[in-house]
Amino acid sequence: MPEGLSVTLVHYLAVSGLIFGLGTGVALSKRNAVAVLMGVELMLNAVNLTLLAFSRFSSAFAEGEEPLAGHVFVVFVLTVAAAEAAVALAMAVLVYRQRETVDLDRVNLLRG
Amino acid sequence: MESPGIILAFWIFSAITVAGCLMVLVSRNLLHALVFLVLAFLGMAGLFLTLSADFIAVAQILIYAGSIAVLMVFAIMLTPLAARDNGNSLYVLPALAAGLGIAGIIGFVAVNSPWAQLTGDALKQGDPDTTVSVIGDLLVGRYVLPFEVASILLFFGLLGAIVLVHERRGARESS
Amino acid sequence: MTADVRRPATPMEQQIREHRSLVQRALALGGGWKFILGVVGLGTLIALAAGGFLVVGGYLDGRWYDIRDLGIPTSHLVYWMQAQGLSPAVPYLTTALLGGLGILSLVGGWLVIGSWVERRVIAKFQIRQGPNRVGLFGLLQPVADAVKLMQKEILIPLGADRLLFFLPPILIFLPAMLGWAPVPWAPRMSYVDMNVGVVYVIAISSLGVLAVFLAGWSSNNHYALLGAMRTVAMMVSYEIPISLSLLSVVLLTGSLQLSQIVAWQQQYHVWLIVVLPLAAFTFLFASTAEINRTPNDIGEAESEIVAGFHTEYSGMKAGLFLAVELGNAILVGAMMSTFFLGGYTLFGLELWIPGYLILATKIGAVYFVFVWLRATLPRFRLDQLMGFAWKFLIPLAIIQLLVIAVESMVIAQSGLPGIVTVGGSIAVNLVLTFVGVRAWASGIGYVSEAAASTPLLTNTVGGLRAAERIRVVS
Amino acid sequence: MTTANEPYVLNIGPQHPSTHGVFRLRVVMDGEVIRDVDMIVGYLHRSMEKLAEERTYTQNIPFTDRADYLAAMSNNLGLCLAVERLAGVEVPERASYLRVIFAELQRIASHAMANGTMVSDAGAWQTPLLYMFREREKILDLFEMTCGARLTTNYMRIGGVSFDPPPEFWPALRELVDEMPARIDEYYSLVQDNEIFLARTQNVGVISAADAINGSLVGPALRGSGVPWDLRKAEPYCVYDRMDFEVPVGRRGDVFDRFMVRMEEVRQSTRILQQAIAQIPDGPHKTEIPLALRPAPGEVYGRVEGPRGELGFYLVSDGTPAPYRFHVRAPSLINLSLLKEMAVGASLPDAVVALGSLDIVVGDIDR
Repeated sequence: MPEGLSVTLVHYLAVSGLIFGLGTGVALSKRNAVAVLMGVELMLNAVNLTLLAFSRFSSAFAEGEEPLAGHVFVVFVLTVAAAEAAVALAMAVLVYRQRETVDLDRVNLLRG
Repeated sequence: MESPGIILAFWIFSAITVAGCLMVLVSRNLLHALVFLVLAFLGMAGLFLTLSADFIAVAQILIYAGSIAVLMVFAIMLTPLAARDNGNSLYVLPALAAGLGIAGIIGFVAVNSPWAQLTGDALKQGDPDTTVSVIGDLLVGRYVLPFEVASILLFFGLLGAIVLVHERRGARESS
Repeated sequence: MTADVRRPATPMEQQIREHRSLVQRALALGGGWKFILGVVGLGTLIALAAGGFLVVGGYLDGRWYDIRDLGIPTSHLVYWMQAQGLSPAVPYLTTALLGGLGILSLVGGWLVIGSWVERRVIAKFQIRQGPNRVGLFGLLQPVADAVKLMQKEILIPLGADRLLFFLPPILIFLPAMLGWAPVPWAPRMSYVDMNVGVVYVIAISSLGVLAVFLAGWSSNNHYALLGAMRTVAMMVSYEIPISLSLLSVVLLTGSLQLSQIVAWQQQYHVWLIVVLPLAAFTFLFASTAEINRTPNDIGEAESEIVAGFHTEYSGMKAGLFLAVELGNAILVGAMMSTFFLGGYTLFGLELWIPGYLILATKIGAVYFVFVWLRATLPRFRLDQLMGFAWKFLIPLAIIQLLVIAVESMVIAQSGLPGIVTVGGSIAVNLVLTFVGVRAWASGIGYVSEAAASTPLLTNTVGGLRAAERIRVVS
Repeated sequence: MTTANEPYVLNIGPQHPSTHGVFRLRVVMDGEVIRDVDMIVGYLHRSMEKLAEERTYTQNIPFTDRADYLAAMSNNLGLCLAVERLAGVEVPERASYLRVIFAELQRIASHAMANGTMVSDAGAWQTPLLYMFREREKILDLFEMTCGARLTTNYMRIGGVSFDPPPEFWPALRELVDEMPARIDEYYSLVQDNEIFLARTQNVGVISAADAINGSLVGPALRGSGVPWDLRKAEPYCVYDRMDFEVPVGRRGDVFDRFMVRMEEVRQSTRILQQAIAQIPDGPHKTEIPLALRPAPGEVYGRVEGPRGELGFYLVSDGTPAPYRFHVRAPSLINLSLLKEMAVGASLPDAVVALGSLDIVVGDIDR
């Protein structure tokens, strides 16, 4: 394999950035609350990828100090994502019960 | 990260993940979007595997593809009269612009920063056999406090979901 | 009117009367045939014994001939390829393909005879014959069924979501095939002996939920959607007891690696079903819910919702769903054997018998239990099933998890001999299982249904007043 | 504020494994709970009652075979008794005994079918059904021996029965009656300690005694609710007044009680059979009647206790060989009317089991 083809940290960061951007796009542009949540999950996933990539490519990984701290952070992100998804979807269902819609453009209780 | 298998896997999984995300953005049906989201999650798990993160990859499948996707299925099913389309809101152009901008910024920073990263043999040397035991030691050792806080968070997440969705028995009959 | 006078027998009765089993037919043969058969049989036995002696004794240098280790030819192939100076990817891919082929042929072969086994065994339970016309003993019946299914038209219902209708028969095969990856068939013989095997098993099994849901939702059929929602609710609920019971296994053995779990059982000469009876039962019962088999087959309860989530599938697509059911059953059999029944070990016999044969036998035994349950038990109701998972299995599994945590520390760190610590754990867990289950059951207000009411017998007849009189008297 | 769910209509039938024939239920569901049930009958309607007005009384007997095709003997008997009362035909004693024997055999066969399919509805994959079919098979063999047909027997005649059973019939019958108590114990053991079956059937589909009477339930469904009403005791026909047997009644009126009442009735039928075999006299099996029987003008309502309950035949004669009006009071149709009471508010599996416990026969409903 030629040297130029090898996968480096930059590759992972670029992919992660792309996914984060797409996730942002989904989260901001969708009407349905569930779709917005999908975007948020994609963003969290992109962050996870970044953390793991840094963990893998950092010099600490090889030297044995602070090994896999990035992994631990990812575990916490997964936990938070799970809790967040549960609560957010519960809220979507609750909004649906109140308004019979999950269209976020029409959920405008505060507008009066 | 020079072995051809890893390189091939990286590009394939990246393609799957990014294509999945794109389809989430453009597909017109919420259920289709969900399927593509799961595809993106699985591709992401593959990317994690290329980073030697076996436990995280499996946890990704378990939590995202197995649980959160099913949770979304339930949310979609519990809102039967809501639109099933994956329509865009009024702010679609600004949103896309923001997304592209963020991606561009991250990409720019990623490419232009002089990262202190391992390459070549040092990278291969650092490839761990398993990450499970190390993660376990860290979670109940150095990071035990965040670990406990996370468990409390999960508990309250559970509690909050129940309290939010709980329907009082009398409420249904009265209306 | 003598007892011997009967009407002429019906053709069916004649067939039954004239039917002779293989043994009876062999006994009815002439003396010459018996002699020849006996000599052939004895010769075969002697040849087998001699071959076994040669193989086990290692006189044939234990390479190609040693049936105990199918991996030897493969490793020779790999060495040869490395010696040729090929790129490391080539042997890697070759072994991957070979292993995949092995798993595929195993599952595929089982799909061919599995339904025959199930139908024959259930037929024996139900005092009938089962399929016995196509081929020897009806062994080709599944092939005939498959050919029939392939010839059928594949219907797509009006209003179905075509993409999502197309996907599930394929998607549902993924967990059934991928789940085989970490199963150890012998020492150092598994497709991927991954470090996170148990988590992998749980994660892969959770993927099936989505396929089931998509099948039900995209069919645009009310039965299908009802079946899908039932199945999804059930699978999501029963994943928790499965995870908890596997977690207690992991705690006790101290490893997420399937081969290590088997090695632990080999080391202490005890099957985990003895050490963890409650976890084993939980796993078995929850697995039946996970793979939609009786008594938990409410997702495709045919007397209620026809075929559940795959009502609208026809032809080979429906056949795929049915096939996956068989495949899942033996996958669960493999998991059950590996986790709780000692895997490829059999108290030292694994040195003499190939490990994969032992594992296959255990898988067959667990599969027989599934068939037995199907022939015996009625089906639960959805609320009963959910209540059983949430009110009974999950709390008990959590309690057991706490107990196991203590026990595993004692086993690992007390320094006492294994027979004391593991024996003590067995005793504690048995007491916990029997006492704990009863105490918990009475604690949540469960009353056994066994006090079934028998009808009252009366000689008087009447209306409402007579009914009240009878009730007062009883 | 609640979730306004779209009405979820489930169309059970006309082709469905648990409707026991071509019969349709329109069920409005809320999740797993049933909110409303519509019973739609008529898919098997063959206009029997109208056709019967063009045929002689004897020609009408085959129609009754096909009305309740699981209890052909009892249906034959009902029509014959009604016509005999209308025309004043005397029946020889041996014929009466034969009628009792065949009616009770038919009851055992029908109850075996009913209980077996009910357990199948509860989800046991046909094992109890096939066990019970073993006995039913023997009974159908006896029918075949006697009259050549197994299901649509067309055996009873006005004034007696069509054939005297052949000599080999009696040992076969005795053998069956002798082994029957052991078989019944076996069936009890299949279900009695089965926790799942009990959980599925006890306290499910409860009908109180008052509701049962108000809904004019009949047969095991009525007795399962605790009302001791059996026409064989209340209005003995044939030779039932000479038989010693008891009427089983349930305690709670749930599905399980109806199941057990049927089981117990099989036991009582076996007792009746034993006594009938012992008592049966020799003699003619039939009174000769004219080919075209012309009863005097008048009307009659004859009823028998069939396996599904009171089976009535209302006949009006205008003096011609054909009945002026021929009406069947079918037990299945009346029993079915209470399904709504049991199903609304219950879950779908419960409704299916409750429907199974009513033991409907669609031929009987639609005629």
